[in-house]
Amino acid sequence: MSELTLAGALTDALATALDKDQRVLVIGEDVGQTGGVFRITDGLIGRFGDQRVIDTPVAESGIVGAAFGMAVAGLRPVAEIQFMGFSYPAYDQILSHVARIRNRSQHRFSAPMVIRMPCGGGFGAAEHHSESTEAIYAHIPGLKVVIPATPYDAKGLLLAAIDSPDPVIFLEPIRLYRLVREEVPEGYYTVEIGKARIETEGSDVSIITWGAMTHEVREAVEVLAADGISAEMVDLRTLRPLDEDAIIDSVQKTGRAVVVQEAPKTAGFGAEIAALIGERALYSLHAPVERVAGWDTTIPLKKAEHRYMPTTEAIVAAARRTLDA
Amino acid sequence: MSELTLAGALTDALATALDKDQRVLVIGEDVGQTGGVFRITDGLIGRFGDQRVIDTPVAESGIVGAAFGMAVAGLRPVAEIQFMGFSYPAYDQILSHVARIRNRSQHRFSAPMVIRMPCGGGFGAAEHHSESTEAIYAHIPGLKVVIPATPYDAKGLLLAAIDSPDPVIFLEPIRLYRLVREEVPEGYYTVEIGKARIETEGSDVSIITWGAMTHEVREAVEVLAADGISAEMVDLRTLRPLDEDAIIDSVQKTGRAVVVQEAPKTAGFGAEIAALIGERALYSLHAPVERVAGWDTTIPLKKAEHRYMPTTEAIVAAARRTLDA
Amino acid sequence: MKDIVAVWWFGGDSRRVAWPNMRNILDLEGRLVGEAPIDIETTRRLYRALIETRAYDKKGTTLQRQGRLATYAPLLGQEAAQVGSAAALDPHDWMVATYRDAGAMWMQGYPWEVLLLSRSGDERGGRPPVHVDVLPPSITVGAHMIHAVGISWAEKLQGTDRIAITYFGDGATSEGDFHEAMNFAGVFKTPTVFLCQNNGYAISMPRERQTASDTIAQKADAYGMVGEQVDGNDLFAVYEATKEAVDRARAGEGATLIEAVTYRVGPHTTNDDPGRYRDPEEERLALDRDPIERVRRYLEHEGAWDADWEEAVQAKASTTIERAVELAESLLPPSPEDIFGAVYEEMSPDLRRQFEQVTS
Amino acid sequence: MKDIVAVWWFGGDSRRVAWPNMRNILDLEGRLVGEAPIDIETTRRLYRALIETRAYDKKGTTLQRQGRLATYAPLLGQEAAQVGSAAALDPHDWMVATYRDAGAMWMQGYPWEVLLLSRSGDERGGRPPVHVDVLPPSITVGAHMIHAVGISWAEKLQGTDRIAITYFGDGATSEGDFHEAMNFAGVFKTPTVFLCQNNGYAISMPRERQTASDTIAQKADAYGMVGEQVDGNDLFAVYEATKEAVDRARAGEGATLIEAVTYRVGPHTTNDDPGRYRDPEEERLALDRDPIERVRRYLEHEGAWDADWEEAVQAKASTTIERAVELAESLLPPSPEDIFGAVYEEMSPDLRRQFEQVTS
Ligand SMILES: Cc1ncc(C[n+]2csc(CCOP(=O)(O)OP(=O)(O)O)c2C)c(N)n1
Ligand SMILES: Cc1ncc(C[n+]2csc(CCOP(=O)(O)OP(=O)(O)O)c2C)c(N)n1
Ligand SMILES: [Mg+2]
Ligand SMILES: [Mg+2]
Repeated sequence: MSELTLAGALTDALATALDKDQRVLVIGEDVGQTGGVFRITDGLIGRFGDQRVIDTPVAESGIVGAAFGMAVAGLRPVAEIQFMGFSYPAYDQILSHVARIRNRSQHRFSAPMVIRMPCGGGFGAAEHHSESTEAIYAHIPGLKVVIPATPYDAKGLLLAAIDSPDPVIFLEPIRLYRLVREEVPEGYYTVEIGKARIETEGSDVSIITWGAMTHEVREAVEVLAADGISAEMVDLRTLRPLDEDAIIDSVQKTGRAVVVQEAPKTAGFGAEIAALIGERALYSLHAPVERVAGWDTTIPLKKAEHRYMPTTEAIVAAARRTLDA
Repeated sequence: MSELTLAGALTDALATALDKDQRVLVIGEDVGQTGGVFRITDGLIGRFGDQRVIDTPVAESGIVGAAFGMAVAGLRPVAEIQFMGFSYPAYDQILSHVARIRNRSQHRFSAPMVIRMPCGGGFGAAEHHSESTEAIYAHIPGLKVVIPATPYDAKGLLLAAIDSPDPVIFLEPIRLYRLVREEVPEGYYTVEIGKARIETEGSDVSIITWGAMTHEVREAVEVLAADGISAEMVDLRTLRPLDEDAIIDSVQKTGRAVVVQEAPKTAGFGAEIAALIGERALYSLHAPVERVAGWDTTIPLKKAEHRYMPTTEAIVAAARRTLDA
Repeated sequence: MKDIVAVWWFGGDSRRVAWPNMRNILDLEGRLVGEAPIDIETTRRLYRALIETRAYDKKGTTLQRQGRLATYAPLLGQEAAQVGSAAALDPHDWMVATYRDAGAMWMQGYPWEVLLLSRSGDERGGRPPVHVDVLPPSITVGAHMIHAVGISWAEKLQGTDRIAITYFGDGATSEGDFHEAMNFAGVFKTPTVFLCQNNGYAISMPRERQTASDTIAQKADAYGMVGEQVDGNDLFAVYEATKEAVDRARAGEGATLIEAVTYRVGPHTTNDDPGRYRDPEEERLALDRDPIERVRRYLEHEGAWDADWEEAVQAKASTTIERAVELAESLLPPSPEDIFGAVYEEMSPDLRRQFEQVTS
Repeated sequence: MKDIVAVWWFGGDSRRVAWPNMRNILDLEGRLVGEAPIDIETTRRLYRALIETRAYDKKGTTLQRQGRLATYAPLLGQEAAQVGSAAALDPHDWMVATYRDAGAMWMQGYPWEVLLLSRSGDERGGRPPVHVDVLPPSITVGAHMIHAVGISWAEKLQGTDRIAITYFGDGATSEGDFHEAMNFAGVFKTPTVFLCQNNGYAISMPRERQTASDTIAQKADAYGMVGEQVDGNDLFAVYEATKEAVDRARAGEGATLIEAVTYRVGPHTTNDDPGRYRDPEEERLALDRDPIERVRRYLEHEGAWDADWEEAVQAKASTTIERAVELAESLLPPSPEDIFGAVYEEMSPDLRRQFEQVTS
């Protein structure tokens, strides 16, 4: 056991995978000597060499496309896209090829690969560096979409993603990279993809979220608790395949739901959760499902970013509305 | 007035716009001499010349990026992407630049342009030729997303899109291109972007859809009517900005809703509609909102495609479920 | 002699193009202007392959016209470019090609019946037999070349001697992904062969509207890569250039771009009408350059061809293709299992729920 | 002489690179090895611009360290490449540049204070004054070059004589969008100038790992375009090459690719630590090539420089920049109106509902 940040847990996961499985390799911009802009690959090139930790030209479509080819040929590439906002040039490769080769070839070929990308805002970054477009990946059959919120999950989910026979979009909430430290087991372990985590059990209202927003939701749960309101916090961890049962069980128990996402509201992944609850748990609902989300604007730059980010207060208020309804 | 197909109405709209406004131009692969793979630009190069109807190399990102530059410099380009499945290489240009320049420059620059793309399946096309990924565009602030379902709307909406001061993703349901003819006024007229159309008024259940699925919904409405069930058919016409009030008004009246989309179900645009109804009309609902959608698979090729496409029967069954609930 | 061979009628206005550095071995009359890179027996074997490829192609067009295929993209006129290049591969080499490359894919072991399935709208058309490492034909233009780079790179990293060849058209060179694939191959010296069939058109767009560079071959220079233009209707030139590229790749000397100049004699697909954008005169002139006739004449000059043999070859080809059609058409359509079962290795719970709805 | 000038210490292992065809006019000691393309008065004006650009750049780094800017990407060492090239433009020409091109953007009318705003995390940093047709600095690498192509193409179609210049780095040439932009410019002969500042690095990646081609300039050949390599630390060479390219573009002769070889003396951004990936010796050697010192010496040789004037120039530069900082920092933060009001020309009803929630 060692106390690791989420970032540290990811580095540990990569080192563990590289060590365990000769087929694993890391590929991306600046992942070598510098260890990536967030230092997630720090030290790996020294330990595993430049044939397994590969610095590439600045070309995201190329990175994903080459990693795809490697996966088809039997390797287990872990591609890093420097920021989620730079994954869009690779969107065609991801949607048309990575996600589809198993179907296109009826299992003859497959693409067991991981595409890691730091995501989310809240740290005053430059344009395009604070994206939360998980919905555009979660919509695509053939992909798995994973987003850890704790150091323990980060390592276990990344190891599970690398082991997955199918491609995984692995989203890393930048704001959580170094927010807390947690005991993380040494060596190999996995956290199952497709299973949500109930962080706090509660009986009055379910608050469903993923990624960096777990931070605000956790705070909101505390504020509500102080007020005698028992909120259940559900951290989805995997957006695709979705742990529908965990969501429905929770809402059937509490009868109220708040869905919290950082992405702009319209057609975000929270819509799927709200729709699902309406479909499978309507008769349990005592109040409309509340969506707390970013506004339908581009996430503002540093000076106005705070106006955009869903706040603890907004989550608390939404939870209260479900109770007052 | 002349009787036109939806395809013919689009050609008419383009000719009308090219004629009316010198700033308008058409750009894309094979849009010139061949008139595009669906002949939507047929005859335009002859009439307006190759400086206003521009054949490009095979490069979707380039087409959108160049059209973006043209729009910034004061022209009104209408870019054609040959099939929606080939728009993904341009996704970065669309999301990061086309959608954002107004915000990035605080109105100093803007991109009044239209990106047309044929969409949807049901005609046994080759791989990547039958996509319904409207959700990945409808999620993006700064874009408008329009999808006509009738010849009249097609012309009026395309002319409105070309006139829009902001970029419009203009989706053209291939299956409707030549399905019916309808009286379409000659000359210039517009259909307002952002307004849904109630095709059939009804009192028992609202069936909300867009694009090619209007065809099956229309049939379903008739089947239901024959059975004494009065369904209201809402054709959204614009997905972004969404005509929320039209949806809510309808559902408040009927108390039941079925949302029909061709796209795979999970995180499709139908989720947004269902979530919205749950948010704003929960207390009017007598039954869960039903989503009739494609399966969460890649749309199959010709031989198995029929298994994928939402059918009239499935819509009728869903409507009945809302009444039996 | 050389000069005449290098002149092509090309482009929307039937422009005359002369490319002086184009590799050429067999002239239009089937006479050697260089040294034959393969012996007579091999040439006869490849001649049979050319004939069989053409038989498949003609059948493809017919079947589509009869509504028995969903779409078909004829390769008529490009047989030598495909057969000649694929002949230079080892059986275990990888291939990543397109909708128009049935000849090359078949040469590398992709059965005719599976190719037919892929064109008939059946997912199983993307599944070649085990040990045939040929990817399903790429429909997206441009995206697949980097796959060949990644595949061959993986082989290099794993220390095997397998290389990858990728086929694409003149139009595909305009896509950004072409550039990224070429650049990666250059930087990482991957054992990749880029085989561009410059067939004069991308749907309706003539080659000279696709790029302002004189040749496609010269684009290699931008990536520190060897590039060469060959007469794509000359079986020997294509074979020889590809063989050299394959050998270089296998020897660890990196990638090569080959521009095989050929001509799309037919329409883009069976839905396309070339009359809208090119002078039929061009198609007539292309007949003079027929890649198969040239080999036939060569064999004849060498005393290795006669009418009886020709008949036997033709008959065999047509039986083989008929048999493939029967096989492809005897299959039941894909089941829901085929569709739901191949999204992931295992169906996820939500997908299984949907699957059960369909099958119940 | 020529030879020494052409030698660069470059790349992760401080490799020696000699590019014999690189255009060069002023040598390291500020002596002419060719003909000066501008007169002394203009040179003095540009010298002031170089000094002001460097003053801005130093301030940028300082402000970021003090937490007064969100991010900062130093241009130290690239002043001549930016000032020299922008000096060749007409005031009404378009410019599409990147996060590192403050010097070029300012030359074309983008005020220092607006540039500072853009780096301080304020959307209004993307709004230059009316009549300054310089797009907001591009953060996505590669995507913006095609915008310059589209813009200049529109000008050509409208029959104006306005051209567009686009700035980008060596790293950006690896993106597919570079290829598509160059290819469109070649095919449509758009009046575009592609100005690549090859500063040796893309974050940590040395130039020779970015592409296997010897030069970036030679990539022009793949697009039927003129390409040229110039000493990017030589104000005169950069000016002259750009001027020729601009003149060609304006005359309807199409686009040009200029590779200005320079060196990123500072870190990639203020968050980056070059010590992790390059030998500090390299940075020391780069000092010998300082682009400003060279011009200073030239002016001195010409009797057009003295210490008093230098002091005045420095003082003026520092006052100007201080004033810009004050202006930028005096602004109130963007209002909700700025954020919600610039998604569309008019707020859509749903957006207005959200806006009212924020402001109520
Ligand atoms: C990304 C993408 N864009 C557009 C298309 C439509 N399309 C199919 S084939 C083709 C032309 C390709 O030309 P070329 O590369 O020369 O190959 P050829 O068809 O001549 O063999 C186009 C534009 C596509 N399939 N994929
Ligand atoms: C599409 C995209 N990918 C990655 C990045 C991250 N990134 C920012 S600058 C940079 C390096 C660019 O190098 P170069 O083009 O040489 O310009 P320089 O920074 O040296 O001026 C990278 C990879 C980005 N901004 N955009
Ligand atoms: Mg072609
Ligand atoms: Mg650089």
